[in-house]
Amino acid sequence: MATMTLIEAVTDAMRTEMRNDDRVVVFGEDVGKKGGVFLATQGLQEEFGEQRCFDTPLSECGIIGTAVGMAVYGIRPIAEIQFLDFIYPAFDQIVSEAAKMRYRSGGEYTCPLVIRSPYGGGIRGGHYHSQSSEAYFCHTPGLKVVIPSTPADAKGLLISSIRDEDPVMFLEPKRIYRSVKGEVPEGEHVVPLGKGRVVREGSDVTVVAYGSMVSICEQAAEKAAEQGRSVEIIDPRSLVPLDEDLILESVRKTGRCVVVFEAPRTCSFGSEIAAIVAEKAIEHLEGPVVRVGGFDTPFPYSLEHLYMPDVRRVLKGIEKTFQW
Amino acid sequence: MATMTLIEAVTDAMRTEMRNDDRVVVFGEDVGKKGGVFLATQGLQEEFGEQRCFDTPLSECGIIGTAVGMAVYGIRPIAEIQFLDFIYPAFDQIVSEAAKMRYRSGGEYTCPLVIRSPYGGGIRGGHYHSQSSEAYFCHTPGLKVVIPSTPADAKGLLISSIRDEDPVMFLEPKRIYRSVKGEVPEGEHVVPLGKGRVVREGSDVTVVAYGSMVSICEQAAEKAAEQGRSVEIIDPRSLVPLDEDLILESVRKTGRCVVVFEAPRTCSFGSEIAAIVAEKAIEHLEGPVVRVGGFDTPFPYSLEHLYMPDVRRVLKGIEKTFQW
Amino acid sequence: MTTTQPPLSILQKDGKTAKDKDPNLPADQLKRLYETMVAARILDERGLALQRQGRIGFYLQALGQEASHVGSASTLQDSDWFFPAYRQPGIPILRGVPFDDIVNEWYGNDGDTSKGRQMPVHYSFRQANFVSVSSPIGTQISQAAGAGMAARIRGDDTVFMSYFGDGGTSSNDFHAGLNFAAVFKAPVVFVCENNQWAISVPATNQTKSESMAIKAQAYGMPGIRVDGNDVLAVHRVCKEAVERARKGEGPTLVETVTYRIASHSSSDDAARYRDADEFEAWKQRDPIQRFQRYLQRKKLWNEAYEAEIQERYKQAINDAIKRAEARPRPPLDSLFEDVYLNLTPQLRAQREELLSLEGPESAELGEFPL
Amino acid sequence: MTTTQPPLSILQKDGKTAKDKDPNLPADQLKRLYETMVAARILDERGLALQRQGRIGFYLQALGQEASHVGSASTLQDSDWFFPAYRQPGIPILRGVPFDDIVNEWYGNDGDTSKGRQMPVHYSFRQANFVSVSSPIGTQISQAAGAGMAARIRGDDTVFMSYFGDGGTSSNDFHAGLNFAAVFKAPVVFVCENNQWAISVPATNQTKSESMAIKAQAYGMPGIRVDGNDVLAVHRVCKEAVERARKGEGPTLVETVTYRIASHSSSDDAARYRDADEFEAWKQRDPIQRFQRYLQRKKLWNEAYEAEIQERYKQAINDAIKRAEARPRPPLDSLFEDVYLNLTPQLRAQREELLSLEGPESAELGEFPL
Ligand SMILES: Cc1ncc(C[n+]2csc(CCOP(=O)(O)OP(=O)(O)O)c2C)c(N)n1
Ligand SMILES: Cc1ncc(C[n+]2csc(CCOP(=O)(O)OP(=O)(O)O)c2C)c(N)n1
Ligand SMILES: [Mg+2]
Ligand SMILES: [Mg+2]
Repeated sequence: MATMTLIEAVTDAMRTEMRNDDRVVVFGEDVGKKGGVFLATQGLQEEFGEQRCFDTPLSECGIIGTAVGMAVYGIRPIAEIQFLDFIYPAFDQIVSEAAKMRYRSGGEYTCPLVIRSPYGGGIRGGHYHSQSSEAYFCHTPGLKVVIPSTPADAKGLLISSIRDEDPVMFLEPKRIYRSVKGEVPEGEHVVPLGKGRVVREGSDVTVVAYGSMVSICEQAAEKAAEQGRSVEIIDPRSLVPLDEDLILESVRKTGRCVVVFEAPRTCSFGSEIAAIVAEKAIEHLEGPVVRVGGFDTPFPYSLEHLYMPDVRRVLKGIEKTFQW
Repeated sequence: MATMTLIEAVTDAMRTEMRNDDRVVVFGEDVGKKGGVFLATQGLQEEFGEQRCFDTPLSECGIIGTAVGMAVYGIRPIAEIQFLDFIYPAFDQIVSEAAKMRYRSGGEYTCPLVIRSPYGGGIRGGHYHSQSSEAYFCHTPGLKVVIPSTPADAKGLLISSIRDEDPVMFLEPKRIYRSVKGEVPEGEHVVPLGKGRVVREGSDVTVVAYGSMVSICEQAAEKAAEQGRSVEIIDPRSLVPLDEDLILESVRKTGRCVVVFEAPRTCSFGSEIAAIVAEKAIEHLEGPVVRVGGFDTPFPYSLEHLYMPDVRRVLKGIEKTFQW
Repeated sequence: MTTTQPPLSILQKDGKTAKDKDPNLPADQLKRLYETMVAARILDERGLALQRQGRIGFYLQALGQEASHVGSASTLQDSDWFFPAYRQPGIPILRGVPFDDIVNEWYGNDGDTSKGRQMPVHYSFRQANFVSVSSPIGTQISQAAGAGMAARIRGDDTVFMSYFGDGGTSSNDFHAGLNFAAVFKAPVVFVCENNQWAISVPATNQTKSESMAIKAQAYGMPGIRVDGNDVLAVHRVCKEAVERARKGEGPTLVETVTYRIASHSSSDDAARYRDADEFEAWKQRDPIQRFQRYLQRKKLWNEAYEAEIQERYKQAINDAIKRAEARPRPPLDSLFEDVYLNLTPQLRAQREELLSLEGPESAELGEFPL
Repeated sequence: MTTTQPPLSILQKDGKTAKDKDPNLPADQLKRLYETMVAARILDERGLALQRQGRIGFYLQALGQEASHVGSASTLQDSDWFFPAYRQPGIPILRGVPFDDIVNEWYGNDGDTSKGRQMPVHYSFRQANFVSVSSPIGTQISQAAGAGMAARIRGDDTVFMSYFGDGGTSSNDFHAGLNFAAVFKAPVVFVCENNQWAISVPATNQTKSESMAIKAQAYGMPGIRVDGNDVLAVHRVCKEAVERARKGEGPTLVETVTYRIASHSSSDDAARYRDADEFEAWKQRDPIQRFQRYLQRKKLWNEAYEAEIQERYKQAINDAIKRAEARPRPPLDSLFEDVYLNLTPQLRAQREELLSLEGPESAELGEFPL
């Protein structure tokens, strides 16, 4: 096993699958010679040539529209969207086409593609380089939505996403692209979609978190432990399909639930977790289900550090579940 | 007062405000001579001329992009999107531009516009003429989201939306465009955004519903009454800003909550209501919070009547809240 | 490039051909073109009639545009692909799709290849390489570009044909699709069927460009205008474009200048917004009649032949309708299939929820207004 | 229309003008153009330096493109509006926006007109009719069209100028914006600053069209190519376009052919993907030097003058920087302002939640990589 950063694991996954399956192609803005603005595709054009790793014109609509056509025809596109904030020109192709191709054609045509995009705050990117819009995609039947929080998961989940027969939104927490390092198995390494991970076991309260929020919650859990609170952390890893059972089991055990995420609160994935718990585990609850998220404002620049959930806010959220 | 259908009330609101304020203009695909595919803009071009009510090329991106420019410059655009299902080519202009203009410019530039669009199922429109995507907009800070369920509300809320200083998504439940009739005040009639309506008082369970689901819930409430269940129905009318207090008060009183909506379930507005209740009224709950919504599938054609919540499903949802 | 010149014509009104322009196609090919156009028109007549009788929910005709799509589609090989819009009923007929498959889609019954998921005329015919039609205007354009890119990457010599209307040229995907196709030399023929109207908006208010074909210059590809009511002219222009594509010389934009004789759809009434004179003038240029006169001169058409094919197609379509009406809706649990390859736990639970309901299903719902 | 011909030039390398082409602008106007270009360059140098020193988070230069935006912008009246991109620092200077306002935006401090909401160089200057810059490429294009439509509806004679790059021509909004502007005869000048690169993608891979200007034909509007490093040529072409717009004759697409001398931004290193020869060749065509030689011939420039303006702007900018650095961040509760005109109950509650937190704020966060 090699020690890698999260972004290196992303590159490794693409390289592995491109070697494995010559139907796999990678494209997007600046992914070729430059290797992507975050360098996630570095080395791929060199190894696989301009036919399999190439730059596109500046059109997300074109990137995803052509990716859908490729997938329908039978190759396996991995489309990079430079920042998730810039995906909206392609929104129609994603929600009206990729997500619905299998359903609307009665299964005659399918759309196995991966849309990779860095998302989230914490890099001083301000308004338009920081957003977390996973909820839009979770609300769209036909899409799978995957978010890794460790290098090993990044590789294993991305490989599963590339092999999946349906369109996958693979969202990469850019804040921890390089700050998180870990052991990553070489070559073939698969983490199935739809299986969550218990990040830390605990008995008093369940914290559900994903992406860059996982390590924040781990820090908070350490602090909470000092105060005598035993925190269980669950990283769902794929938001759709969701490992509901893992979450519900944990909440039934702890009786308390906090969800931590970066996005605005209203109709967020945090709301979804709260709704699931309120519908299916309410009789086990010993306190309110608390959402610790971004605020219902656009993403700021100067006050980013206040916008994003931090240890302080996670701890406060945890405390709230003890005050009935 | 005149008796009107919901769509007549929509027309009446636009006519009233166009007479009131010559900055108000209406445009979109086929809204001019044809008067809109649902005839919501019928008569407006005749009365106000081609400068103030006009057809556009077939580009939602252009419709909303130009509407944003108009609003920034200082007139009051009402943009019609023919079906909400076709709004996605304009999604970038809505979520990245209209919603964020005030915030990102520190209040220097604002974007007071109304996007009107028929939404929802029940007209045998199938896959692409039936969707309810209010959650995407509710999840986008900077937008207001308004959905009427009666002709009087349609008029009063639309007038408020036109006068609002911020962008408003005004979503019209097309299924009840003509099936719901009611008294509508002539001329000036304002229903404020952010104030819900108690549709029916009751003591055992709170049902939150909006748009075409309100009358379904009223029918269900009648049936439930026969079984001895007293149902309170609340129509929030504006989803953002939300009259949380009205809902929470009701739930605190009844101890039970069902949300009824047409959209897919995951990350829906139904999830949001459930999350609010689970966070703020959990100590009053005597049963699970139940979502009765569409399914997490694309919208079907032949099986539409099964996809959409009906009286049967609302009743079953109500029953669930009594089974702890 | 003949982008702004008058569109290329071959067939004259009287059935003669412009000097030296007769392509002299083989007789069986000419008859195949003719019969397909006739069949498409009969299909359209029956479709609208069924809608008017309340037997299907919606219909949308290609009346007057038969030459445009049959002429172009007939230049492809069976292994080539279509990314169609909703106004090319002749293509499945040309490709031999059984009328049962077509009609079952109108009814959204359990024989529908797309399992009752979409409104009438939103076909999907995998066997015919006829990709699932979607309602959002233009989305198929960039998809065709992508499929073309994929074929190039794989080294296949497949050619792709994508259809859209004058209104479709305003879409995001027109811009992105043509640009990507040109940049990546995708083997695609983009057929813009300019029928002068996008519902109630005339093409002259859709764009101020001199033609639709001239828009090709924005992407550095050839753009060609052709008389869309002239099946031989359409065939010739598209044949050349297909050859170019197959040789690796990249995409072409073809504008077929035609007219939407029908209202936009069964929900529309064009008389509300359209000039009767314009309409009457175009009716004189009927593509089937024009081609018929040509065939008659060639001794390939007579009244007996006409009666025979009319009868043959009417019978076949009516039989298909009869069978379609007898079929039930798709089964209830098909609602949850094909969202993904496999049911997720959530969908499985939702299916159980639906299956466990008791009491009568709600009655049929409303009417489609567009 | 000079869409594919070589771009119009006036200034020669030696400062002479092509025969009969000297517009003979008044001396004060020439000096204003020159000083604005010089000031823009100094501003850019300081901006990048501050970023390199870690004093601001990000910067993005217009190096080499000063003639393009200053030449064009100077043809507008004060009442006219800009829908800018992020590479036109000369425009606020031309419009007299105080350097404090500009520099405060870099720092996102409590003096920032946009309240620290956006990254550096995403300005909003209401007083200058300089509409808030956003990051998503191209969105300002259709907005400018809409503002133009609004002005026409109101009967105002405002003209609008919208800026975007070669990459921006691929955006959805380019297509929609130019089409709407042409259909509704909006008084807009669309300035495509073709600096040959969109980050690492060369314009030759952005589109296969013969030029950017030729894309105007897709919308039926004039498209003009001009030497973007020639302030007099840009000025002349845009002046004509502005006049046309003001007379109600509709929009124009102007392509200024120029070069991005700098890397894309402070996060980019162009040496990774760009040919040194090309870069060196373009450096020789520096727009400020070319214009300087012209002024020198006209006796409007000498070294003392240069020293004076250099000193003047450096001083002014440095003073502004000093003041900006002394200012605090915007207040904490500004986070919740300007989402809507008024706080919603939800936002009020969220503000309380934030204000009630105890303990230290989290430390500064990461670095911006692009
Ligand atoms: C994105 C989108 N916007 C609006 C519509 C509604 N609509 C359906 S057909 C149509 C007109 C299409 O005109 P055109 O492209 O010329 O094709 P034609 O119907 O003439 O064949 C419109 C506006 C749609 N289907 N998709
Ligand atoms: C919609 C969108 N996609 C991607 C980006 C990332 N991005 C920022 S600038 C840029 C290149 C822009 O090139 P061009 O339009 O030529 O302008 P230039 O930077 O050369 O002035 C890209 C891809 C973005 N800001 N917006
Ligand atoms: Mg048309
Ligand atoms: Mg550029």
